[in-house]
Amino acid sequence: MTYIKPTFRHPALPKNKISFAKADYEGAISTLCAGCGHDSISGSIVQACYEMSIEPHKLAKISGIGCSSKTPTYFLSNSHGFNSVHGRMPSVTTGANMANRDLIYLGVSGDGDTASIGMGQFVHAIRRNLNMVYIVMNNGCYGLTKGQDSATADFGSVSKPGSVNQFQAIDLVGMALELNATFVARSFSGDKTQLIPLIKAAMSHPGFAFIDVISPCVTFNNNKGSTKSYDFVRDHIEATSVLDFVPQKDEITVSYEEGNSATVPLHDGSLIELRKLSPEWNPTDRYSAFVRLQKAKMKGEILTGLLYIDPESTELHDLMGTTDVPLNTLREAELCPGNATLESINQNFR
Amino acid sequence: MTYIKPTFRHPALPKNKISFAKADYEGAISTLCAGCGHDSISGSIVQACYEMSIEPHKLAKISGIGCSSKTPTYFLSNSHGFNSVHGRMPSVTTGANMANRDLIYLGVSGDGDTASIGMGQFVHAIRRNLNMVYIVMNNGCYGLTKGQDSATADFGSVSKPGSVNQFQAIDLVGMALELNATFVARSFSGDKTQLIPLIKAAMSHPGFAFIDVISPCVTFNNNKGSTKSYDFVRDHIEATSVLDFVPQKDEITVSYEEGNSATVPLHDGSLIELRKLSPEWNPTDRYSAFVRLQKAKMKGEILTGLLYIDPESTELHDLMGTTDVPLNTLREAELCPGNATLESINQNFR
Amino acid sequence: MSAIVNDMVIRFANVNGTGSASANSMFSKAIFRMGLPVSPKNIFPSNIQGLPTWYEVRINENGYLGRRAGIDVMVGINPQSFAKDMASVKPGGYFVYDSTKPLYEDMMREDIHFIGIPMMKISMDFFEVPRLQQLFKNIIYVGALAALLDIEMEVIKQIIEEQFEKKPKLVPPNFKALDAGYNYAKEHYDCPLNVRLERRDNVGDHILMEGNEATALGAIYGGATVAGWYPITPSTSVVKAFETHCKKLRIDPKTGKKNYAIVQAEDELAAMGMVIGATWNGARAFTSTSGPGVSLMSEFIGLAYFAEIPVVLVNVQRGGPSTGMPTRTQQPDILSSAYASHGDTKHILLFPSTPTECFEMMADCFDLADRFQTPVILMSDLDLGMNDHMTKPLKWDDNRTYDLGKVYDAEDLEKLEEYGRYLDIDNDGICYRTIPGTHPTKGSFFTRGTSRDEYARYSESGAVYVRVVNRILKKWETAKKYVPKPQMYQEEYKSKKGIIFFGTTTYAALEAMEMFEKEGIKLDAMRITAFPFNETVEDFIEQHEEIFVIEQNRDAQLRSLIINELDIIPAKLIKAVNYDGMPITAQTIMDLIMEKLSVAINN
Amino acid sequence: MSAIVNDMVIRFANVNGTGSASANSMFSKAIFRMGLPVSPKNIFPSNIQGLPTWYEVRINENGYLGRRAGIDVMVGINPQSFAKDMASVKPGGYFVYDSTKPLYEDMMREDIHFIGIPMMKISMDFFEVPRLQQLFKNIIYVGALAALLDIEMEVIKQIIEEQFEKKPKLVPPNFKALDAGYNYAKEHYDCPLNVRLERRDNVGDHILMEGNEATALGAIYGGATVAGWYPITPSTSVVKAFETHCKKLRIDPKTGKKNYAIVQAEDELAAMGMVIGATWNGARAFTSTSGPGVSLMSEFIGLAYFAEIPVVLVNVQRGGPSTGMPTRTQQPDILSSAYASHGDTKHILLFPSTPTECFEMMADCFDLADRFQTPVILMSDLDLGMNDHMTKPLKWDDNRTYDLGKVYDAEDLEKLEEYGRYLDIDNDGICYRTIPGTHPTKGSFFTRGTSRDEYARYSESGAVYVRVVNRILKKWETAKKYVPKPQMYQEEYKSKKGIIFFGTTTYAALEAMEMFEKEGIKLDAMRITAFPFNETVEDFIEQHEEIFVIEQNRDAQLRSLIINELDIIPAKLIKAVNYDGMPITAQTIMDLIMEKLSVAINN
Ligand SMILES: Cc1ncc(C[n+]2csc(CCOP(=O)(O)OP(=O)(O)O)c2C)c(N)n1
Ligand SMILES: Cc1ncc(C[n+]2csc(CCOP(=O)(O)OP(=O)(O)O)c2C)c(N)n1
Ligand code: SF4
Ligand code: SF4
Ligand SMILES: [Mg+2]
Ligand SMILES: [Mg+2]
Repeated sequence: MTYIKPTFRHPALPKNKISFAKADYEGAISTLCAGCGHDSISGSIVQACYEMSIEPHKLAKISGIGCSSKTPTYFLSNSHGFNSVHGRMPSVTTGANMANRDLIYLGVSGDGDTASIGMGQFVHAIRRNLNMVYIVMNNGCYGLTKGQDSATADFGSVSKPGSVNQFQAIDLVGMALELNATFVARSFSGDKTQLIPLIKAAMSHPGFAFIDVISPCVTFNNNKGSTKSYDFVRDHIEATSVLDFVPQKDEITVSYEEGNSATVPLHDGSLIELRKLSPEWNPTDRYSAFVRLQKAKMKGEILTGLLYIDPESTELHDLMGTTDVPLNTLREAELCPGNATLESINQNFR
Repeated sequence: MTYIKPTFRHPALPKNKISFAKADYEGAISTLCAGCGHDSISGSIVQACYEMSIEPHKLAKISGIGCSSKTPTYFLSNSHGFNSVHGRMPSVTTGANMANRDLIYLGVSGDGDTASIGMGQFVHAIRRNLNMVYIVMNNGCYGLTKGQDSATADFGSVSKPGSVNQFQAIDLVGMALELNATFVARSFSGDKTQLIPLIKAAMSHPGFAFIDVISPCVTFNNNKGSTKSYDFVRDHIEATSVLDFVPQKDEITVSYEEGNSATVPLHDGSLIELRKLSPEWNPTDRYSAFVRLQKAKMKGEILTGLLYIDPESTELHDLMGTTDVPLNTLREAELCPGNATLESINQNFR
Repeated sequence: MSAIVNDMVIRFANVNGTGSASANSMFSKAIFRMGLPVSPKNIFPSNIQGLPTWYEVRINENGYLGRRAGIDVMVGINPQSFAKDMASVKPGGYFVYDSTKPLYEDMMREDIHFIGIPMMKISMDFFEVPRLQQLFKNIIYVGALAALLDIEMEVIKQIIEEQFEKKPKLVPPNFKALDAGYNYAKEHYDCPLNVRLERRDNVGDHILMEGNEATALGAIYGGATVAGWYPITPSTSVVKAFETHCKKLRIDPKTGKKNYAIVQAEDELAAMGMVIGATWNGARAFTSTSGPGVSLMSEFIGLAYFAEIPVVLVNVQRGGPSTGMPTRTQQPDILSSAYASHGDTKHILLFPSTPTECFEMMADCFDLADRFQTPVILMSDLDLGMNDHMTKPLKWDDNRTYDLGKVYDAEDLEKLEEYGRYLDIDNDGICYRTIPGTHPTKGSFFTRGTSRDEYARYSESGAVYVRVVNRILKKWETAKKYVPKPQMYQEEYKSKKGIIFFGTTTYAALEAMEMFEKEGIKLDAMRITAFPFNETVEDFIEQHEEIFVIEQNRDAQLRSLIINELDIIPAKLIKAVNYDGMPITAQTIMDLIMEKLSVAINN
Repeated sequence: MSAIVNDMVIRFANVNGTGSASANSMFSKAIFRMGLPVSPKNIFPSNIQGLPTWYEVRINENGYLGRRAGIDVMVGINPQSFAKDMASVKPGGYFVYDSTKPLYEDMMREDIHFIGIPMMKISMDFFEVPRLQQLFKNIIYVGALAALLDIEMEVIKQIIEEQFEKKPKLVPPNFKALDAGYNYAKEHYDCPLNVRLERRDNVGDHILMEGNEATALGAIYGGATVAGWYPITPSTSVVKAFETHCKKLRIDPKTGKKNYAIVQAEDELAAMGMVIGATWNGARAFTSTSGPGVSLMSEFIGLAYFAEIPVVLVNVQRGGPSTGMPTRTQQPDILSSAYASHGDTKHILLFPSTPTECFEMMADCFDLADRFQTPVILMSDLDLGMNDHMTKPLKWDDNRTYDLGKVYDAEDLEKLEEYGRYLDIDNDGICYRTIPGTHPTKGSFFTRGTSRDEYARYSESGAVYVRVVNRILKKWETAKKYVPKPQMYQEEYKSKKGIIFFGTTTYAALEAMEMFEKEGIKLDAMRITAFPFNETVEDFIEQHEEIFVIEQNRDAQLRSLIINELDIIPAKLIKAVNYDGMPITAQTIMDLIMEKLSVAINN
């Protein structure tokens, strides 16, 4: 069931640089449970795209299967969307990206979708440094199939029916770091101030930009004892930094104290401004990110923020040497070598 | 084609504690390329099992598909073996282990089999701390399909036809550590002195024991420029330690200098004796193993040896609370609740 | 108009996630306890909370258990779907609704009766916490319906008492809500309505159970100790029920430890891999999934077929293809299950049509899988698996032992000269396997998905390959004698025309048979219960000239399977298919067949 | 005994990994350049080095290109397989071997000729490095065969010169080895043998090419820009050849960058996902795999079918089920490809029988996939894909444009009132799609594997679902007119009996037809080239009373497909199957059919 919102827009609504109102970035009315963390993330996506003045048709949103994977219906209705099959969003996104390197690819997945059935594809999209934003809406459970533990459920976390998880959690951020991802972040659905600039930075990053967003499932995993409940997460969160995203050509408005601040220039001319909250960590040094993350884990902290970024990131097309023009625009003239060439090929087989 | 070796054994051959000769642990004649690293690993497996006096029928050998996955035919012909499908050895082993917790499960895989198609199953076997030995015969390429790069091929490594790999390697040892594996080791097919005690220790470890064995493919990936060639590996190897495995009830014979040595007692009473080669590292401290591994990577060293072991490891059956008796020995008496019970169940549905 | 007694369809239109499910099933159970056959169907969205969901109950004292179109009483609790719900009531029927807020006049139909019960208002009068107001609203409408339809209050109260046996504090407020609804209806309406209920003794010792629950019990009784699975609607509740019952029935009394192991796999491929590993290693194991899972398992299913490893797979079918209609029912995976995997393969299928059969056939699956060392698939569906069905009580013959098939133990091996895993010693295509760990020096062999000879040695010889795959085909022939026989519905054939059906089509088909009978049309009937098809199936087809094959899929897949496997003249088998995702009705069958009855009806 | 000229089978028994492949194909090429039809087959183990491997060449001046049993000349280079190799020579045939070491006397047969050439010894006399001794040994036997069979030395030398065009230093040692072998044979044996060759002009402008290479070229000419793949025998060389040719033909002349993207996926599921993503996004994309890969892709294939996304999949079939006989040929995936995935699905299949057709049909696949927005599978096999075949030269009509099917561009969308992705505007079941990025505010839609309405909105309505799946079936009907027509081998029917075949069975079938002709048995013949089957196929079957369906699988899967889809009386279609993994021979076909010719031969 899809609810269509009225499309009438009040003319006086504020517009962004390309004359779109925020409403132009919204989607159909959500059918998720009232209060679901995923809806907040959708909201942050809408806000980030609006503020970034993204042309909606220049973005493709792709997902797997799950409550989280439904969200692309609930944002950016002017963008093409693809709700594929369970766990396979990364490969579909890879193909889409191969066909047209000029769009922004926003992949949305769940912790079941990514950390279980989709683990292989997740790992290999990272390995290829596919140019995409990969958001996991991480609730530690399988929402759509009614609350089973997922592989990101923490050891010792208590489920709603009361069972205690016996397995070690898969930390997707730790994995991404280990796998040499070029942009690794974690955030919380309840923290839009942090999440919105992260999404913007991710969209500007040329390569695989991963954001693991903890997103409580209010229906199945928000109980006492759950380590993915809203309250638990809020109480255990620890940020690496306060950050701002400064788009290409914008003036720098924030300014942090010397010493604690860092500016990371991105490929497209935009900047990430960071006020560091933990001194030994450096966002462009993978080793320090590793150490910071391991220490946070040992302390039982949920480390959020931008953990690591490689400002020199080279994305898959450039690794492969693909032409600059989107492949899907090439036609007979560029693609078909013609019969004369074929005749000379034949000659090699006589 | 399987070659059957003559089964006649000379009566004067040395025997192990359970009166088996080393030949009793061998398999059919290998059909791998002459000089293939995998054959050396088979040799180490044979030696380890012989020395450990393992009853061959108490071990099951399971593999996927690939040159590496063929090896179980070439060792332990008195053990049941299962050459399953590509990338799925871990799930088959999980099922087998569920059915009978009393056997030793030796899983053999390749880097293609594990790091590509089998990535998801590898990760989840670790997460469950499945009681098995997991050996990857890692040659950085797909041997059986004629030499394509695998996902463990290093960035910049040159293939035989001369192409240079553009992707970051997946470091299976790094992943295993990140995923909280309870026994993580790396070795080299050419280093039997190191590999044999590692295999023994792995078989004694109650839980997931991972050994990534670099194993040059002499036919497709032993060329200059390859970082998985015999010469390159030999020149870049760096060991964490020199180690010995002391089986349960055996006397301790090796003794290392104070300070640099460590003794790790295993669950079954056996011991691992280590002479540490890098001081900051402690084999039972995951964080120090992390740091040591990251530093080795930054230096371009191939770190080998036992990297990490959790002596408190609790394997899957114990996490789940399975009965001590192998499930495959239970029969009607234990399994079938009988008609009277069924009648009372019916009553709940009226 | 005289009263219509014990023959109605009542539909509840709710919002999902509001706790209505438990009130609704209480309603069905009460009627069942009044000795009346009921047949409830959940029509639910693929979502967790806030969308329209329906619960439709057919009550029929003659025991017609198939779905029937036409709604006599609609309990419309969901404003989102009011318009649609109102439109679906039969002329002369009733629309029972929450009159706390008035209905829009212009929505109302002239030709049906409106019965307003201020459910929310009553609830708010009695209860303070919003969550409880919401919950008890459901009980209030059950109370009102008790008055309107003449359901025995004591029966409902008893059910409430049983339900809250462990939380007795909850009984009084439930009673209060129930009474409030009852009283309100009694006071404001002429009770009972023209459509009403009366106690009968028409359910015998039957039970009311979901197929998935019965399947799970079948797995327990059948001796399964290992389950690997991955959640997917509508199969999730199979393993869930298996676990629930195992926790009661399968705990070692001495140690308190588990005589079973359930692993939630990372995906369906892994789930199937676990089953294969476990059965190879001598345990009974199963997995349960739906269409997408079967597709994902198909490489592994081929391995099990060719390497000859027992596998029990439950396919609770749903609307396909792809993600399709995940919360609707169909029988669309017949071909993809029968021939799952590349290469020349065929798999044993069993088709239960009641929860009782789910129980029995599930237990049989393990015997068949072990005997034939091959995959066996239990073909259930969403309707059967996730809806309550009135069904015969489950029974177990305490003298029954597990047929573990041909397995050599240590003693057998000791006696053997030479063991060959794939020797066809008994000339029935089935060979002797050994379980790892059996004997220190004898009987070990190498299992593989490649071609191999009689001694399990890898082989690339064409002759060896042909020998092996032909033997596997021989095993298939043998299986025909072992799988359940089709069910016949006549002592002897009385017509040249017949119908074939299977699974959840059964009740509607049997009801349609009676409808035909009334029209003077005689048809013979056969229910397929298994693939491969045995001689009885062949005989039925041979003895009839025109046979309608009733299925709940678009492409008439069972018909294809029959034609292909039995070399039947296709013209003889006529498609009669319904595939809109709703359980098929007798009337639909009637219409489909009447339209196609090509020749004048004789005899 | 008079000489047998230009009609022989010669088999090379080598050890794999010893460089014999290149010498052997040089041998075939030389004969081909002498104007003689050749048909070489690789019979290789699933292993890399050290095991027996065979290369069998049939030479026949009449152009019979199917395999033929019976070996006239065996070049036995591999001591491991001597015994077996010797046994397989026809009485009166020749066994050419390396006489550096003597043969065991007791192995030798009386009824064949032994020709010892001290290959290794000669090689060691000329070359020092062991690796070179090994390599040139192969050239030495080619030289010897040139003398023994009368192959023109200039032709071989020219091939060598071409081969080492870029390493001219290697030409003289090759010549030296060649001459050495030639001279030795000339000096020691009565050359040529009774079985020998003579130049003819019987190959026209044909080429000698592997099917996989032609398929790859078809992908290039067909406009594929994206390939996602995973290695698997026997399909690996498709993408390998695609890459090799792309490197030459698809580099942007200005920038030197690639007008294509090839991703080696992590597995087959991902490979198919990449194709789906790329075609959804408006590029032409394909993947190539074999049976196990198709099984793994089946969930995704169902998504493409139901969400209506073009997909081109090459299935280079091999011996199944499971890992089966990975280096042997079969046609065993007909059913699993046609009906891949759960739910009601059907997929377009094309059946090439020559490399030329691989090329043409592969290019057609892209047009068909785009036009019908559905998966299209090119059904090749190991024999076709990995062996050289004499085949018509590849041709491309330079006026041909790509049929991208129904796609709205920005201009179209600008004109539209309202866009509905799944509206059947033209009443042919095919709807208009849009490519992401086309228009800022119009034409975007949501693609999903669930049921949805004409405007691509998620729907759980049964009526909507039925409308959608029926329209997809209408598309299928439309497709019947677009897929390649079957090939007929007679102007008009001349018999009541016929044969049907497809793919690599073709040459053997045509040869068998001539054999029947000689026996006075007339048969009509039809070659199936595509699924769905169109009217011509139906007509052929209707016009004949008894039809043999020749296939290389156990279960007669094409026959099943025909019966099922065309409602044919099964008895009319008679199975004629061979499935030992070796390419079928005319004699086998003859034997299979003769055995079953049930009624006296008329007309
Ligand atoms: C192949 C397949 N298996 C199983 C399912 C059933 N399924 C739907 S969503 C889901 C899990 C979703 O969990 P997650 O990705 O964490 O998303 P959430 O609902 O928690 O946001 C599963 C198992 C499916 N759709 N397809
Ligand atoms: C489903 C499937 N896909 C592809 C293949 C083909 N295949 C066989 S072995 C192999 C790769 C083996 O590589 P690796 O695991 O590294 O083993 P190695 O041969 O290098 O020891 C592949 C892709 C297969 N057998 N099954
Ligand atoms: S079930 Fe959980 S994840 Fe799904 S919509 Fe509801 S709150 Fe969100
Ligand atoms: S190809 Fe490589 S991995 Fe395979 S057997 Fe030969 S050397 Fe070993
Ligand atoms: Mg989740
Ligand atoms: Mg490898």
